[in-house]
Amino acid sequence: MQISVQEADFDSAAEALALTSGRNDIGAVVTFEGRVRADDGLTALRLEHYPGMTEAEIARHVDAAQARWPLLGVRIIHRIGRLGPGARIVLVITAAAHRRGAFEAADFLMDYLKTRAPFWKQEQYGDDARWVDAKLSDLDTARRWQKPGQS
Amino acid sequence: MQISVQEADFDSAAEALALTSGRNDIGAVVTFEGRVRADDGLTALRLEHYPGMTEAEIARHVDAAQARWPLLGVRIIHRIGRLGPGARIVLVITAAAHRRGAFEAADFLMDYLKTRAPFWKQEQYGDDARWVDAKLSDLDTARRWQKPGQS
Amino acid sequence: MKLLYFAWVREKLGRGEETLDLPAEVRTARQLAAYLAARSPEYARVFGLPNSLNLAIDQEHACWDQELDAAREVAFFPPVTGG
Amino acid sequence: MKLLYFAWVREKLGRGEETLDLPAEVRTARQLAAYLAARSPEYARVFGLPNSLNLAIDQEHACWDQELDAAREVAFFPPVTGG
Repeated sequence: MQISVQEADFDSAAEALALTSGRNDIGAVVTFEGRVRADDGLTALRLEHYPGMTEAEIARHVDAAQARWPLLGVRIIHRIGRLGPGARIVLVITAAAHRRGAFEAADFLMDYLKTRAPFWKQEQYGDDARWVDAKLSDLDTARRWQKPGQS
Repeated sequence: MQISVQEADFDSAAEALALTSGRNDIGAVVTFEGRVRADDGLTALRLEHYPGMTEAEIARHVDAAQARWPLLGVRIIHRIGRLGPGARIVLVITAAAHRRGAFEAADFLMDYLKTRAPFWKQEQYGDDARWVDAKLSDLDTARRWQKPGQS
Repeated sequence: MKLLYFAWVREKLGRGEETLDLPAEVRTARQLAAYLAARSPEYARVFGLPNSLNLAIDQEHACWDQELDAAREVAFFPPVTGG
Repeated sequence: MKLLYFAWVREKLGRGEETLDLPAEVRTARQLAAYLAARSPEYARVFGLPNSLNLAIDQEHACWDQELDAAREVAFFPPVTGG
Protein backbone atom coordinates (compact mmCIF):
# COMPACT_ATOMS: atom_id res chain seq x y z
CA MET A 1 0.00 0.00 0.00
CA GLN A 2 1.12 3.55 -0.67
CA ILE A 3 -0.65 6.63 0.70
CA SER A 4 0.10 10.22 -0.29
CA VAL A 5 -1.34 13.55 0.84
CA GLN A 6 -0.07 16.24 -1.47
CA GLU A 7 -0.76 19.59 -3.14
CA ALA A 8 0.47 18.33 -6.52
CA ASP A 9 -1.82 16.84 -9.14
CA PHE A 10 -1.54 13.11 -9.89
CA ASP A 11 -1.49 10.88 -12.96
CA SER A 12 -3.92 8.00 -12.39
CA ALA A 13 -2.59 5.95 -15.30
CA ALA A 14 1.02 6.19 -14.13
CA GLU A 15 -0.09 5.17 -10.62
CA ALA A 16 -2.06 2.18 -11.93
CA LEU A 17 0.94 1.15 -14.02
CA ALA A 18 3.30 1.38 -11.03
CA LEU A 19 0.89 -0.75 -8.97
CA THR A 20 0.43 -3.50 -11.55
CA SER A 21 3.42 -3.61 -13.88
CA GLY A 22 5.14 -6.95 -14.23
CA ARG A 23 2.36 -8.80 -12.39
CA ASN A 24 0.39 -11.65 -13.92
CA ASP A 25 -1.76 -12.41 -10.86
CA ILE A 26 -3.91 -9.27 -11.08
CA GLY A 27 -7.22 -9.77 -12.90
CA ALA A 28 -9.05 -6.58 -11.88
CA VAL A 29 -8.00 -2.98 -11.34
CA VAL A 30 -10.55 -0.43 -10.11
CA THR A 31 -9.66 3.25 -10.19
CA PHE A 32 -11.75 5.94 -8.53
CA GLU A 33 -11.02 9.57 -9.31
CA GLY A 34 -12.86 12.34 -7.46
CA ARG A 35 -13.04 15.79 -9.04
CA VAL A 36 -14.16 19.29 -8.17
CA ARG A 37 -17.60 20.11 -9.59
CA ALA A 38 -18.37 23.75 -10.42
CA ASP A 39 -21.86 23.57 -8.87
CA ASP A 40 -23.67 26.87 -8.18
CA GLY A 41 -20.82 29.01 -9.46
CA LEU A 42 -18.11 27.52 -7.23
CA THR A 43 -14.74 29.07 -8.08
CA ALA A 44 -12.50 26.81 -5.99
CA LEU A 45 -12.26 24.33 -3.13
CA ARG A 46 -9.68 24.69 -0.40
CA LEU A 47 -8.74 21.47 1.39
CA GLU A 48 -7.12 21.37 4.79
CA HIS A 49 -6.05 18.27 6.73
CA TYR A 50 -4.45 17.04 9.96
CA PRO A 51 -0.87 16.09 9.05
CA GLY A 52 0.15 12.85 10.69
CA MET A 53 -3.32 11.73 11.65
CA THR A 54 -4.47 11.72 8.02
CA GLU A 55 -1.89 9.21 6.87
CA ALA A 56 -2.37 7.03 9.98
CA GLU A 57 -6.16 7.05 9.65
CA ILE A 58 -6.05 6.14 5.96
CA ALA A 59 -3.50 3.38 6.68
CA ARG A 60 -5.87 1.88 9.28
CA HIS A 61 -8.64 1.72 6.69
CA VAL A 62 -6.35 0.22 4.07
CA ASP A 63 -5.40 -2.44 6.66
CA ALA A 64 -9.10 -3.08 7.28
CA ALA A 65 -9.72 -3.40 3.53
CA GLN A 66 -6.80 -5.80 3.13
CA ALA A 67 -8.11 -7.95 6.00
CA ARG A 68 -11.54 -8.09 4.35
CA TRP A 69 -10.70 -8.58 0.66
CA PRO A 70 -7.74 -10.41 -0.94
CA LEU A 71 -6.12 -7.30 -2.42
CA LEU A 72 -2.92 -7.37 -4.45
CA GLY A 73 -2.36 -3.61 -4.42
CA VAL A 74 -3.78 -0.36 -3.05
CA ARG A 75 -2.80 3.22 -3.93
CA ILE A 76 -4.38 6.30 -2.38
CA ILE A 77 -3.63 9.94 -3.15
CA HIS A 78 -5.57 12.84 -1.59
CA ARG A 79 -4.83 16.40 -2.61
CA ILE A 80 -4.90 19.41 -0.29
CA GLY A 81 -4.71 23.16 -0.88
CA ARG A 82 -6.60 25.17 -3.48
CA LEU A 83 -8.31 23.21 -6.27
CA GLY A 84 -10.22 24.77 -9.16
CA PRO A 85 -13.28 23.39 -10.99
CA GLY A 86 -12.50 20.14 -12.79
CA ALA A 87 -9.38 19.47 -10.70
CA ARG A 88 -8.69 15.97 -9.41
CA ILE A 89 -9.09 15.69 -5.60
CA VAL A 90 -8.70 12.03 -4.72
CA LEU A 91 -7.46 8.79 -6.25
CA VAL A 92 -8.14 5.25 -5.00
CA ILE A 93 -6.77 2.29 -6.96
CA THR A 94 -7.39 -1.30 -5.88
CA ALA A 95 -5.98 -4.38 -7.60
CA ALA A 96 -7.11 -7.97 -7.00
CA ALA A 97 -7.35 -11.33 -8.74
CA HIS A 98 -11.13 -10.94 -9.13
CA ARG A 99 -13.34 -7.94 -9.74
CA ARG A 100 -15.63 -8.22 -6.69
CA GLY A 101 -12.87 -7.55 -4.16
CA ALA A 102 -11.41 -4.71 -6.23
CA PHE A 103 -14.83 -3.00 -6.62
CA GLU A 104 -15.88 -3.43 -3.01
CA ALA A 105 -12.55 -2.36 -1.53
CA ALA A 106 -12.41 0.82 -3.65
CA ASP A 107 -16.00 1.66 -2.66
CA PHE A 108 -15.25 0.93 1.04
CA LEU A 109 -12.08 3.04 1.00
CA MET A 110 -13.88 6.01 -0.57
CA ASP A 111 -16.65 5.79 2.04
CA TYR A 112 -14.07 5.86 4.83
CA LEU A 113 -12.04 8.65 3.25
CA LYS A 114 -15.29 10.65 3.21
CA THR A 115 -16.34 9.94 6.78
CA ARG A 116 -13.17 9.30 8.81
CA ALA A 117 -10.06 10.81 7.21
CA PRO A 118 -9.38 14.27 8.73
CA PHE A 119 -9.86 16.51 5.69
CA TRP A 120 -12.04 19.62 5.59
CA LYS A 121 -13.30 21.33 2.46
CA GLN A 122 -14.02 25.00 2.13
CA GLU A 123 -16.04 26.13 -0.89
CA GLN A 124 -15.12 29.45 -2.44
CA TYR A 125 -17.60 31.49 -4.49
CA GLY A 126 -15.64 34.53 -5.57
CA ASP A 127 -14.88 36.39 -2.31
CA ASP A 128 -17.35 34.32 -0.30
CA ALA A 129 -16.07 31.19 1.46
CA ARG A 130 -17.95 28.56 3.42
CA TRP A 131 -16.96 25.32 5.12
CA VAL A 132 -18.72 22.28 3.70
CA ASP A 133 -21.07 20.50 6.11
CA ALA A 134 -20.68 16.78 6.55
CA LYS A 135 -23.45 14.81 4.85
CA LEU A 136 -25.54 12.34 6.81
CA SER A 137 -25.89 10.35 3.57
CA ASP A 138 -22.11 9.77 3.61
CA LEU A 139 -22.36 8.33 7.13
CA ASP A 140 -25.23 6.07 6.05
CA THR A 141 -23.24 4.92 3.05
CA ALA A 142 -20.19 4.11 5.20
CA ARG A 143 -22.40 2.22 7.66
CA ARG A 144 -23.11 -0.38 4.93
CA TRP A 145 -19.69 -1.91 5.64
CA GLN A 146 -20.25 -2.51 9.33
CA LYS A 147 -20.74 -6.06 10.42
CA PRO A 148 -23.67 -6.91 12.72
CA GLY A 149 -22.88 -5.86 16.28
CA GLN A 150 -20.57 -2.99 15.28
CA SER A 151 -21.75 0.48 16.23
CA MET B 1 -21.73 6.37 -24.69
CA GLN B 2 -19.08 4.79 -26.88
CA ILE B 3 -18.63 1.02 -27.25
CA SER B 4 -15.71 -0.66 -29.00
CA VAL B 5 -14.89 -4.31 -29.66
CA GLN B 6 -11.34 -4.50 -30.95
CA GLU B 7 -8.14 -6.54 -31.13
CA ALA B 8 -5.97 -3.53 -30.31
CA ASP B 9 -4.90 -2.66 -26.78
CA PHE B 10 -6.37 0.43 -25.15
CA ASP B 11 -5.13 3.35 -23.03
CA SER B 12 -7.45 3.75 -20.04
CA ALA B 13 -6.11 7.18 -19.12
CA ALA B 14 -6.58 8.58 -22.64
CA GLU B 15 -10.14 7.17 -22.68
CA ALA B 16 -10.95 8.71 -19.29
CA LEU B 17 -9.55 12.03 -20.49
CA ALA B 18 -11.64 11.95 -23.68
CA LEU B 19 -14.76 11.22 -21.60
CA THR B 20 -14.25 13.98 -19.07
CA SER B 21 -12.11 16.76 -20.53
CA GLY B 22 -13.55 20.25 -20.39
CA ARG B 23 -16.37 19.21 -18.04
CA ASN B 24 -16.94 20.73 -14.62
CA ASP B 25 -20.07 18.75 -13.74
CA ILE B 26 -18.31 15.40 -13.23
CA GLY B 27 -17.41 14.63 -9.61
CA ALA B 28 -16.63 10.91 -9.87
CA VAL B 29 -14.92 8.73 -12.47
CA VAL B 30 -14.73 4.97 -11.94
CA THR B 31 -12.50 2.92 -14.21
CA PHE B 32 -12.52 -0.87 -14.29
CA GLU B 33 -9.75 -2.69 -16.12
CA GLY B 34 -9.88 -6.47 -16.51
CA ARG B 35 -6.64 -8.33 -17.19
CA VAL B 36 -5.45 -11.82 -18.11
CA ARG B 37 -4.17 -13.74 -15.08
CA ALA B 38 -1.48 -16.38 -15.66
CA ASP B 39 -3.19 -18.90 -13.33
CA ASP B 40 -2.05 -22.53 -13.52
CA GLY B 41 0.48 -21.87 -16.26
CA LEU B 42 -1.93 -20.24 -18.71
CA THR B 43 -0.05 -19.07 -21.79
CA ALA B 44 -2.83 -17.08 -23.49
CA LEU B 45 -6.54 -16.42 -23.75
CA ARG B 46 -8.33 -16.37 -27.07
CA LEU B 47 -11.53 -14.33 -27.17
CA GLU B 48 -14.23 -14.79 -29.77
CA HIS B 49 -17.45 -12.81 -30.09
CA TYR B 50 -20.65 -12.42 -32.13
CA PRO B 51 -20.12 -9.34 -34.30
CA GLY B 52 -23.20 -7.15 -34.42
CA MET B 53 -24.95 -8.75 -31.47
CA THR B 54 -22.09 -7.86 -29.10
CA GLU B 55 -22.33 -4.13 -29.73
CA ALA B 56 -26.15 -4.18 -29.62
CA GLU B 57 -26.23 -6.20 -26.39
CA ILE B 58 -23.71 -3.92 -24.66
CA ALA B 59 -25.63 -0.83 -25.85
CA ARG B 60 -28.81 -2.23 -24.30
CA HIS B 61 -27.05 -2.58 -20.95
CA VAL B 62 -25.55 0.89 -21.17
CA ASP B 63 -29.08 2.20 -21.83
CA ALA B 64 -30.30 0.29 -18.75
CA ALA B 65 -27.47 1.76 -16.66
CA GLN B 66 -28.23 5.28 -17.89
CA ALA B 67 -31.92 4.84 -17.01
CA ARG B 68 -30.97 3.70 -13.52
CA TRP B 69 -28.15 6.09 -12.56
CA PRO B 70 -27.61 9.74 -13.59
CA LEU B 71 -24.49 9.09 -15.65
CA LEU B 72 -22.56 11.82 -17.45
CA GLY B 73 -20.41 9.47 -19.52
CA VAL B 74 -19.83 5.77 -20.27
CA ARG B 75 -16.99 4.18 -22.25
CA ILE B 76 -16.65 0.45 -22.86
CA ILE B 77 -13.89 -1.38 -24.72
CA HIS B 78 -13.71 -5.17 -24.97
CA ARG B 79 -10.78 -6.84 -26.67
CA ILE B 80 -10.96 -9.99 -28.79
CA GLY B 81 -8.34 -12.29 -30.29
CA ARG B 82 -5.24 -13.67 -28.60
CA LEU B 83 -4.22 -12.05 -25.28
CA GLY B 84 -1.15 -13.01 -23.25
CA PRO B 85 -0.76 -12.99 -19.45
CA GLY B 86 -1.05 -9.49 -18.01
CA ALA B 87 -2.84 -8.15 -21.11
CA ARG B 88 -5.82 -5.83 -20.68
CA ILE B 89 -9.13 -7.47 -21.73
CA VAL B 90 -11.89 -5.05 -20.85
CA LEU B 91 -12.37 -1.42 -19.90
CA VAL B 92 -15.45 0.17 -18.33
CA ILE B 93 -15.41 3.87 -17.43
CA THR B 94 -18.38 5.60 -15.81
CA ALA B 95 -18.58 9.29 -14.99
CA ALA B 96 -21.21 10.93 -12.77
CA ALA B 97 -21.72 13.90 -10.47
CA HIS B 98 -21.53 11.66 -7.38
CA ARG B 99 -19.56 8.54 -6.61
CA ARG B 100 -22.41 6.15 -5.80
CA GLY B 101 -23.84 6.15 -9.32
CA ALA B 102 -20.41 5.86 -10.92
CA PHE B 103 -19.44 2.88 -8.72
CA GLU B 104 -22.73 1.05 -9.07
CA ALA B 105 -23.03 1.57 -12.83
CA ALA B 106 -19.47 0.30 -13.46
CA ASP B 107 -20.14 -2.75 -11.27
CA PHE B 108 -23.50 -3.38 -13.01
CA LEU B 109 -21.98 -3.05 -16.49
CA MET B 110 -19.18 -5.50 -15.65
CA ASP B 111 -21.70 -8.03 -14.31
CA TYR B 112 -23.70 -7.79 -17.53
CA LEU B 113 -20.64 -7.94 -19.76
CA LYS B 114 -19.77 -11.19 -17.94
CA THR B 115 -23.19 -12.80 -18.16
CA ARG B 116 -24.92 -11.40 -21.27
CA ALA B 117 -22.46 -10.03 -23.83
CA PRO B 118 -21.69 -12.71 -26.43
CA PHE B 119 -17.97 -13.28 -25.82
CA TRP B 120 -16.33 -16.65 -25.33
CA LYS B 121 -12.92 -17.26 -23.79
CA GLN B 122 -10.62 -20.13 -24.63
CA GLU B 123 -7.70 -20.78 -22.29
CA GLN B 124 -4.47 -21.94 -23.84
CA TYR B 125 -1.87 -23.90 -21.88
CA GLY B 126 0.93 -24.47 -24.36
CA ASP B 127 -0.63 -26.74 -27.03
CA ASP B 128 -3.66 -27.53 -24.91
CA ALA B 129 -6.77 -25.37 -25.32
CA ARG B 130 -10.05 -25.42 -23.44
CA TRP B 131 -13.18 -23.29 -23.53
CA VAL B 132 -13.90 -21.56 -20.25
CA ASP B 133 -17.10 -22.65 -18.51
CA ALA B 134 -19.55 -19.98 -17.41
CA LYS B 135 -19.52 -19.44 -13.66
CA LEU B 136 -22.71 -19.72 -11.67
CA SER B 137 -21.22 -17.14 -9.29
CA ASP B 138 -21.25 -14.59 -12.14
CA LEU B 139 -24.95 -15.22 -12.69
CA ASP B 140 -25.62 -14.80 -8.98
CA THR B 141 -23.64 -11.59 -8.95
CA ALA B 142 -25.56 -10.19 -11.93
CA ARG B 143 -28.86 -11.14 -10.28
CA ARG B 144 -28.16 -8.56 -7.53
CA TRP B 145 -29.31 -5.86 -9.96
CA GLN B 146 -32.70 -7.34 -10.71
CA LYS B 147 -35.66 -5.57 -9.23
CA PRO B 148 -38.31 -7.59 -7.37
CA GLY B 149 -40.51 -9.44 -9.84
CA GLN B 150 -37.86 -9.73 -12.56
CA SER B 151 -36.75 -13.26 -13.34
CA MET C 1 -32.41 -18.94 -42.58
CA LYS C 2 -28.87 -18.07 -41.55
CA LEU C 3 -27.48 -20.15 -38.68
CA LEU C 4 -24.42 -19.08 -36.68
CA TYR C 5 -22.29 -21.19 -34.33
CA PHE C 6 -19.76 -19.94 -31.77
CA ALA C 7 -17.00 -21.33 -29.52
CA TRP C 8 -17.16 -25.12 -29.05
CA VAL C 9 -20.42 -25.33 -30.99
CA ARG C 10 -18.56 -24.01 -34.04
CA GLU C 11 -15.64 -26.37 -33.41
CA LYS C 12 -17.80 -29.49 -32.97
CA LEU C 13 -19.82 -28.74 -36.09
CA GLY C 14 -16.74 -27.78 -38.10
CA ARG C 15 -18.35 -24.56 -39.35
CA GLY C 16 -19.20 -21.07 -38.10
CA GLU C 17 -22.27 -20.46 -40.24
CA GLU C 18 -24.55 -21.91 -42.83
CA THR C 19 -27.82 -21.06 -44.55
CA LEU C 20 -30.68 -23.60 -44.50
CA ASP C 21 -34.20 -23.74 -45.91
CA LEU C 22 -36.29 -25.00 -43.03
CA PRO C 23 -39.49 -27.04 -43.37
CA ALA C 24 -42.64 -25.12 -42.40
CA GLU C 25 -43.23 -27.29 -39.32
CA VAL C 26 -40.05 -25.95 -37.65
CA ARG C 27 -41.61 -23.03 -35.83
CA THR C 28 -39.72 -22.70 -32.51
CA ALA C 29 -36.05 -22.72 -31.54
CA ARG C 30 -36.57 -26.09 -29.83
CA GLN C 31 -37.99 -27.56 -33.03
CA LEU C 32 -35.04 -26.12 -34.94
CA ALA C 33 -32.61 -27.85 -32.54
CA ALA C 34 -34.44 -31.17 -32.99
CA TYR C 35 -34.38 -30.73 -36.77
CA LEU C 36 -30.61 -30.01 -36.67
CA ALA C 37 -29.92 -32.95 -34.31
CA ALA C 38 -31.38 -35.29 -36.93
CA ARG C 39 -28.96 -34.14 -39.63
CA SER C 40 -25.82 -36.10 -38.58
CA PRO C 41 -24.05 -37.62 -35.56
CA GLU C 42 -22.01 -34.36 -35.19
CA TYR C 43 -25.19 -32.27 -35.07
CA ALA C 44 -26.83 -34.82 -32.74
CA ARG C 45 -23.94 -34.43 -30.26
CA VAL C 46 -24.42 -30.65 -30.16
CA PHE C 47 -28.20 -30.31 -30.46
CA GLY C 48 -29.28 -33.48 -28.63
CA LEU C 49 -28.75 -31.78 -25.27
CA PRO C 50 -29.83 -28.21 -25.92
CA ASN C 51 -29.80 -27.37 -22.17
CA SER C 52 -26.06 -26.73 -22.36
CA LEU C 53 -26.61 -24.24 -25.22
CA ASN C 54 -27.88 -20.70 -25.39
CA LEU C 55 -29.33 -19.05 -28.45
CA ALA C 56 -30.05 -15.70 -30.01
CA ILE C 57 -32.71 -14.86 -32.57
CA ASP C 58 -31.82 -11.90 -34.76
CA GLN C 59 -29.00 -10.97 -32.36
CA GLU C 60 -31.08 -10.97 -29.17
CA HIS C 61 -30.91 -13.59 -26.42
CA ALA C 62 -33.88 -15.93 -26.86
CA CYS C 63 -35.61 -18.91 -25.23
CA TRP C 64 -36.08 -22.40 -26.66
CA ASP C 65 -39.83 -22.07 -26.97
CA GLN C 66 -39.67 -18.73 -28.73
CA GLU C 67 -41.22 -18.67 -32.21
CA LEU C 68 -38.79 -18.18 -35.07
CA ASP C 69 -41.39 -16.17 -37.05
CA ALA C 70 -39.60 -14.21 -39.74
CA ALA C 71 -36.18 -14.47 -38.08
CA ARG C 72 -33.27 -13.76 -40.42
CA GLU C 73 -30.56 -15.37 -38.25
CA VAL C 74 -30.40 -17.76 -35.32
CA ALA C 75 -27.17 -18.30 -33.36
CA PHE C 76 -26.27 -21.18 -31.03
CA PHE C 77 -23.48 -20.90 -28.49
CA PRO C 78 -22.35 -21.98 -25.01
CA PRO C 79 -23.07 -19.71 -22.02
CA VAL C 80 -21.05 -16.53 -22.52
CA THR C 81 -17.72 -15.96 -20.74
CA GLY C 82 -16.58 -12.43 -21.54
CA GLY C 83 -15.54 -9.59 -19.30
CA MET D 1 -0.74 19.43 26.40
CA LYS D 2 -0.75 20.37 22.73
CA LEU D 3 -4.15 21.40 21.36
CA LEU D 4 -4.87 21.53 17.63
CA TYR D 5 -7.79 23.25 15.89
CA PHE D 6 -8.92 22.72 12.30
CA ALA D 7 -11.29 24.30 9.73
CA TRP D 8 -13.85 26.71 11.28
CA VAL D 9 -12.69 25.81 14.80
CA ARG D 10 -9.27 27.24 13.89
CA GLU D 11 -10.87 30.29 12.27
CA LYS D 12 -13.18 31.06 15.19
CA LEU D 13 -10.38 30.73 17.74
CA GLY D 14 -7.91 32.65 15.58
CA ARG D 15 -5.20 29.99 16.02
CA GLY D 16 -4.33 26.50 14.76
CA GLU D 17 -2.53 25.22 17.82
CA GLU D 18 -1.46 26.07 21.33
CA THR D 19 0.12 24.35 24.32
CA LEU D 20 -1.64 24.51 27.71
CA ASP D 21 -0.89 23.22 31.19
CA LEU D 22 -4.14 21.68 32.32
CA PRO D 23 -5.33 21.45 35.93
CA ALA D 24 -5.33 17.91 37.33
CA GLU D 25 -9.13 17.78 37.53
CA VAL D 26 -9.43 17.94 33.71
CA ARG D 27 -9.43 14.22 33.05
CA THR D 28 -11.76 13.66 30.05
CA ALA D 29 -12.24 15.33 26.68
CA ARG D 30 -15.59 16.67 27.86
CA GLN D 31 -13.94 18.27 30.91
CA LEU D 32 -11.29 19.75 28.63
CA ALA D 33 -14.00 21.32 26.43
CA ALA D 34 -15.68 22.83 29.53
CA TYR D 35 -12.34 24.15 30.74
CA LEU D 36 -11.66 25.73 27.33
CA ALA D 37 -15.20 27.18 27.09
CA ALA D 38 -14.51 29.13 30.30
CA ARG D 39 -11.42 30.84 28.90
CA SER D 40 -13.07 33.55 26.76
CA PRO D 41 -16.22 34.36 24.76
CA GLU D 42 -14.49 33.08 21.58
CA TYR D 43 -13.72 29.73 23.23
CA ALA D 44 -17.21 29.61 24.73
CA ARG D 45 -18.75 29.93 21.24
CA VAL D 46 -16.75 26.95 19.99
CA PHE D 47 -16.65 24.69 23.06
CA GLY D 48 -20.02 25.54 24.58
CA LEU D 49 -21.76 23.23 22.13
CA PRO D 50 -19.33 20.36 21.74
CA ASN D 51 -21.91 18.21 19.94
CA SER D 52 -21.05 19.96 16.67
CA LEU D 53 -17.37 19.09 17.16
CA ASN D 54 -15.34 15.93 16.76
CA LEU D 55 -12.04 15.25 18.44
CA ALA D 56 -8.94 13.11 18.20
CA ILE D 57 -6.62 12.11 21.03
CA ASP D 58 -3.06 11.45 19.89
CA GLN D 59 -4.23 11.36 16.27
CA GLU D 60 -7.04 8.83 16.73
CA HIS D 61 -10.76 9.61 16.63
CA ALA D 62 -12.01 9.79 20.23
CA CYS D 63 -15.19 10.22 22.26
CA TRP D 64 -16.05 13.03 24.66
CA ASP D 65 -15.95 10.80 27.73
CA GLN D 66 -12.61 9.28 26.88
CA GLU D 67 -9.86 9.84 29.50
CA LEU D 68 -7.01 12.07 28.38
CA ASP D 69 -4.50 10.03 30.41
CA ALA D 70 -1.01 10.82 29.17
CA ALA D 71 -2.22 12.21 25.83
CA ARG D 72 0.36 14.39 24.08
CA GLU D 73 -2.06 16.10 21.69
CA VAL D 74 -5.81 16.64 21.44
CA ALA D 75 -7.40 18.02 18.27
CA PHE D 76 -10.86 19.58 17.84
CA PHE D 77 -12.51 19.88 14.45
CA PRO D 78 -15.85 19.82 12.65
CA PRO D 79 -17.08 16.54 11.11
CA VAL D 80 -14.69 15.64 8.29
CA THR D 81 -15.52 16.38 4.62
CA GLY D 82 -12.74 14.89 2.54
CA GLY D 83 -12.91 12.51 -0.40
